[in-house]
Amino acid sequence: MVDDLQRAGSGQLDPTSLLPPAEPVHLLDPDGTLHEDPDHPVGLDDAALLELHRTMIITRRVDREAINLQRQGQLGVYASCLGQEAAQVASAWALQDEDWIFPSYRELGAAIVRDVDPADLLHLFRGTWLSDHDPYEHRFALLSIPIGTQALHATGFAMGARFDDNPIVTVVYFGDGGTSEGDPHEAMTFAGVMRAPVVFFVQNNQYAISVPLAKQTAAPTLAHKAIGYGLPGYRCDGNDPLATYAVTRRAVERARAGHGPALIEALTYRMEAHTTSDDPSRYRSDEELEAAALTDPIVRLRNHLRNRDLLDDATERRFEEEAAERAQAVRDAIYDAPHGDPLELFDHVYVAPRADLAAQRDELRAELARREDDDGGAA
Amino acid sequence: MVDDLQRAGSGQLDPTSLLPPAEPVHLLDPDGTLHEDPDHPVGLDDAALLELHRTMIITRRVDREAINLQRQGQLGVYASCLGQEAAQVASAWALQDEDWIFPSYRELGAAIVRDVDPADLLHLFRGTWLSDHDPYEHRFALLSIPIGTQALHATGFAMGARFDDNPIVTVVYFGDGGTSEGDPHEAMTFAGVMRAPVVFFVQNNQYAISVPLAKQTAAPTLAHKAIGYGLPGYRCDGNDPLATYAVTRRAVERARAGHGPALIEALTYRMEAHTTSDDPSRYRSDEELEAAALTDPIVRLRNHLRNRDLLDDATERRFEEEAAERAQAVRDAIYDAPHGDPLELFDHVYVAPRADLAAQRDELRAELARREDDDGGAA
Amino acid sequence: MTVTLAQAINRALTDAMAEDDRVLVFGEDVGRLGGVFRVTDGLQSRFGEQRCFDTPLAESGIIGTAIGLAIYGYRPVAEMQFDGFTYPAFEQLVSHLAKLRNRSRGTLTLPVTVRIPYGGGIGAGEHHSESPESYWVHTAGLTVVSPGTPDDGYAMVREAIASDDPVIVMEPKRRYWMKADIELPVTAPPAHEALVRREGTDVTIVCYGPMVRTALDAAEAAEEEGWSLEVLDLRSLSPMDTEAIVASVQRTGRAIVVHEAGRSLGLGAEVAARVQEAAFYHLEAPVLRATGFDTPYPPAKLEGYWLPDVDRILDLVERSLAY
Amino acid sequence: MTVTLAQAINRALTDAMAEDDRVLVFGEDVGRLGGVFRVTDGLQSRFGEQRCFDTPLAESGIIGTAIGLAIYGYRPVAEMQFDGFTYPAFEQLVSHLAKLRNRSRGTLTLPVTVRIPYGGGIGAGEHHSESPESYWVHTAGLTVVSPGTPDDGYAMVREAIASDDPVIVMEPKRRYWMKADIELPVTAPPAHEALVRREGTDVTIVCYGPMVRTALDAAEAAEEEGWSLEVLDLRSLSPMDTEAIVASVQRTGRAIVVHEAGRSLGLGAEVAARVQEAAFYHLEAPVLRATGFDTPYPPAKLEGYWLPDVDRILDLVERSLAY
Ligand SMILES: Cc1ncc(C[n+]2csc(CCOP(=O)(O)OP(=O)(O)O)c2C)c(N)n1
Ligand SMILES: Cc1ncc(C[n+]2csc(CCOP(=O)(O)OP(=O)(O)O)c2C)c(N)n1
Ligand SMILES: [Mg+2]
Ligand SMILES: [Mg+2]
Repeated sequence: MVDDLQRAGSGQLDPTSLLPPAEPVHLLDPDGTLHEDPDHPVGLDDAALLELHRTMIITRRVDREAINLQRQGQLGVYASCLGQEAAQVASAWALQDEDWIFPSYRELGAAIVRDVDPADLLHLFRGTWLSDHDPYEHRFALLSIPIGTQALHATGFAMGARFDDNPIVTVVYFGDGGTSEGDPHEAMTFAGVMRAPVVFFVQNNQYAISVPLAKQTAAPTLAHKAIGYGLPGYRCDGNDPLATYAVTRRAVERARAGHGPALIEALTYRMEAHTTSDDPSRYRSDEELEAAALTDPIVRLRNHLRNRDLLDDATERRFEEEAAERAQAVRDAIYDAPHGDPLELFDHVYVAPRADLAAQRDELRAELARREDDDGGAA
Repeated sequence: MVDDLQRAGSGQLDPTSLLPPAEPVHLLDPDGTLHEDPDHPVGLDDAALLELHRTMIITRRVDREAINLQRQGQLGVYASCLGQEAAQVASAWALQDEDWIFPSYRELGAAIVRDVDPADLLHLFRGTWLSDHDPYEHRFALLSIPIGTQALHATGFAMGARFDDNPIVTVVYFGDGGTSEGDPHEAMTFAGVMRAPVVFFVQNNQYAISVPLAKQTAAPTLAHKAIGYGLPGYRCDGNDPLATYAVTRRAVERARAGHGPALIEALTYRMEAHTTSDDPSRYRSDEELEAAALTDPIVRLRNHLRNRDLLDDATERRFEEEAAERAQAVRDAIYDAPHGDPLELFDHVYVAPRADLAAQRDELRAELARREDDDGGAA
Repeated sequence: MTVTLAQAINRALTDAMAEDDRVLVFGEDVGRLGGVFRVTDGLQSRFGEQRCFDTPLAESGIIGTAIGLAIYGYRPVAEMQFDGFTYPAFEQLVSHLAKLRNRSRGTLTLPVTVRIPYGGGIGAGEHHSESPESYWVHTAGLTVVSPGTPDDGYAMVREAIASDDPVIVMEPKRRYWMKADIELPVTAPPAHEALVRREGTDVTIVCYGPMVRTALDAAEAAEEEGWSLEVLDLRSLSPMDTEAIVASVQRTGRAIVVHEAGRSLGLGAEVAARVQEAAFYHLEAPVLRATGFDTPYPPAKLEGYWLPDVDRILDLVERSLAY
Repeated sequence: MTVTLAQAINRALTDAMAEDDRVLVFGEDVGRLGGVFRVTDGLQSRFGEQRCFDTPLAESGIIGTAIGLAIYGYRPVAEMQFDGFTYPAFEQLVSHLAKLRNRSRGTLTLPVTVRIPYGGGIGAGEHHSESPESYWVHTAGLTVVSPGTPDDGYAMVREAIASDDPVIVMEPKRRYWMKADIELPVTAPPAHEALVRREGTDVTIVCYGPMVRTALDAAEAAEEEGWSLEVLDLRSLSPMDTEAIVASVQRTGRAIVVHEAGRSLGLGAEVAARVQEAAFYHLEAPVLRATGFDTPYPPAKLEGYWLPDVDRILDLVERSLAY
């Protein structure tokens, strides 16, 4: 099947094989019932399923902590991933360790899979510094604010891997709104032509801030965009961790095998406000929110694990405790974290030292000295 | 059928109806044999067919004149439409007079349909001025050099028409290369959502300067891009004037009827160099060119008219003579045309007068006066 | 009546839309949500979805369709959500919005208003705090204005919408909540006239947008030191009221330009170049610049060190007076 | 050996690719065709399609993938086909290429070279003759250089590719066919050092890129009038060698900046601002600017009136000396 999809772009096969199936891939019902699908084998053992659950629980807990921190004035703003834990955690889970992730600003779940310290990400939202983790250590690029722009970075990186015969894959996350920008379009164009091993993972959480999907595009589905670049378009229930995992794994391994890029649309829902600055009551109803809550990804996997007796009360408590500890660690790292050295603002702009910047740095140093004097004098 | 296509975007119908048919619409064989197709009625009477032929002949002759003028140093550069006469003339023919055309830089044929004086267009290539026709008089926007950017102007204009309940349609021309830029992507996104009456007409002439289609995109066809915006994607043999006319007419009338935008891919071939500055021998073979010549759009319609005894030698001679006269008129208007008043450079930048520009205008006026003095002194 | 800058602009949009149904307001989240700063609040419910609408998330698309709408005959008012998100629209702004009229030899008229909330001071960091005005001012064909007070917010937006030229309105977002006691509608001198906001005799402080308030505060503080600062609010950045600047500098003999944008080729460079040319013999000190640094916009917690403030201005006043 | 600027740059690319297989060259038509100016001629046939390749027609795509390739570990050399076609890539250039290193706190290094043929004088009109350097110079995080001679063409492109910072190389396309008698490879002082191309005592002419030749011609012509002009080639526009400019102005007491870009916030504004600040007491006349006008680039037949030339420079020399 992988080879079929590959050949479609070159006109050797019916191109409609690039279209998404009529229904998104869905394996796990809200009550936890699993529908196996031979085209989308999950292949996760029981221990892995528990790990997935654990990671989603941690994600949700840390996410809530971030919201709390913002409410307490510790963060300037925060973009929650509540409700999108499966879309993020299960997709990131489908990667090999050497594969790279290019996130937008909402991918706390993917970051936790990659062992990025959430506090390091939150420093951006606190305004301590613009980023604070090593992308190479975690194969997790910087959070990216300008919508869709990172799709090109992921594509270029994947081109590099291909040129270098390095069997790694990149996954780039962006939103339903992001599909309208020019950059993801150009990225998919380049990826298709260059057969770059990149997976475009669209979390369709139904909104771009206040703008619902119907005002974003008239496309039948976002996965229908893929064929326009010679990419297969996949769709999955993004609140179904197993479907998300299976579909992502398929796309990632296909890319790794040299069969080129793919686009995945994961259907999910943004349960929180766009960011802590947003007021969603202006544009969506309580009923809509309540309906969406019924599709909760964590409840779903929990039900499954419970049905299969893989999860007992003690384990669950352990997960919750661990999540609380992680949240506390984040809180400890963020709360009243002092700002950095303002002189560092001049340190990373260029590799090569520049006289003009050195002079401006001296100006600021002098200002700081004067401020200290003034404060000293006032005291 | 029109309504079917419209409903596809809203999920009421199988979205695959937005996909192009397996084969491009083709009605006229190179030997002039017509294959009628009930889905694509032509509906042009004999007089109209002759007019179409006449316009293509004029286009080709004026195009050649422009190349000659460039060779003689009268134009700085020129982008020929040789081989694309049917794609341009027959598509523009499908419009109502009030409809607007947004061209790229290669649409001499469409301009001639709109009675734009070719010399006015050539002033851009000569460098007399950046444009020299009234877009409102001809419903023909300015030639647009930055690739694909005009697609947004056509879309905005069409949105305006829709808001204003004005039953007009816009058609925007761009090339195969243009489909890679972000702007046409954003234009189709807006058009789909806003149901703007705009037809995106892609002349796939196989090359973007030296870059062949296969390096431009991995899409099965360019028309497969349409579904990603909820637009129907049509394809036609762009060297077949009747197929081009029928397909364009269908898309245009569908848009006029309120059923939204469409994308047309017209398959054609750029018989000349990209521009007179280009050297295509560096990237394509004589054999390829010879094969393409066999699909000549003018020969094709001529054969058809001859087969049907609609075209006799005398008429043909008359067309050729008229074309020669038109070419001569262009030559007369261009040859050694003096440059304009350099002070005019300051006249159209703003509507409101600006003191800073007036001062710079005075500087130039003074420079001109000094130059005259110097020349006078030297003489 | 107490009116904030955001309210004044909202009222300007409302009045313009009420008076002329060719005025359309659109952008990301400007409809139902009323814009992330609520500047377009109530417009959609009052004028309908066709007059005030949300666009897909694509800035080039917003400016490019605004151009098409203008060619059709509308008077579009496009919002860019933040300063740092204007860059994807750069091609449409710089190659088309700015130049189509000239390219058409005056046949095409583009009465487009582009509203850009800009500048820092709200604790928001990169992309949300930038001052890209130099890019527009260097671009022939654009008119660029920046209100520093609520009344100018009202008047300039009205003037921009009424103008047949494309106008970029740089709205100082940190001043959206700044209040004034005014009755709307207000009138004001045309934007291309700079205004002396406070008279003074020692040094001219040239400022605009968010820095008008800061400059006035500096003038206040300077009084304690015995320095008399004249505060000149440029209001329009392109065209720039060189005459007013020169007239003031001829009186004071000294000038300091204040802006948040980075120093190199920030507006201060142009002011300095013009002043030294037009008032060469009047200058008793070089024109100095109190600006952001030539580094990317800093993280929120450090913006206070980066942005020009009263202290930075007064340091330069002292330096200027020492010449 | 007689070498044109285009050939020198071609040789620089060849040598850099031969020395380091992480160097990749790509852009529109740079492969088979060898670029519309043939600057990349022969690279694809020598180094293969993976080292030198044509991209789809999308400038944001070119710069954005260059960034990704650089993060991976390559040293991309991206060509923008013409000055006026850099604008669709503005977001990637200004928000990412320029700032990712800073954003990453120094973790990400982006050794990307962006080559831009720029400027007028070749009879090509809008989009093909523009001088957008101010946009880059105002953008923190970019290094911007412009060679005015074939040897600098070679040396600066080598230096740009060797640099771990992103470097924009503004290539004066009207000088691509300018010849020099040199043996390649040549070495040259680092680009951030301005060079006195001709010594003089009366007025300093500050120039770069395409205007170096023009300034030298003006100096030649000035001799007949008895004026001695010093020609200072900036070479690097960001950083700018302020010290060298100031040192020269301290000798001559007068300066004129020459560039094709429009005057307002053209590089001349920054030069003037710095000179009047750093050499206030040495200036005997204001810094003057011989530049393009603040209008869109003119049609080809009128570019001769628009572009600064020897006459425009000499007029200003006269004005400067009259102070
Ligand atoms: C280029 C750009 N334009 C505008 C914005 C402002 N903005 C931030 S998030 C957002 C909506 C994004 O929606 P979507 O892509 O669906 O992602 P989501 O927030 O739902 O995860 C907008 C418009 C931005 N960050 N970048
Ligand atoms: C934004 C932009 N980038 C680059 C160019 C330079 N350029 C001019 S024509 C061309 C190729 C266009 O190919 P296509 O869209 O297929 O149209 P065609 O010339 O074949 O009609 C290129 C790259 C341009 N005009 N605009
Ligand atoms: Mg979303
Ligand atoms: Mg083409």
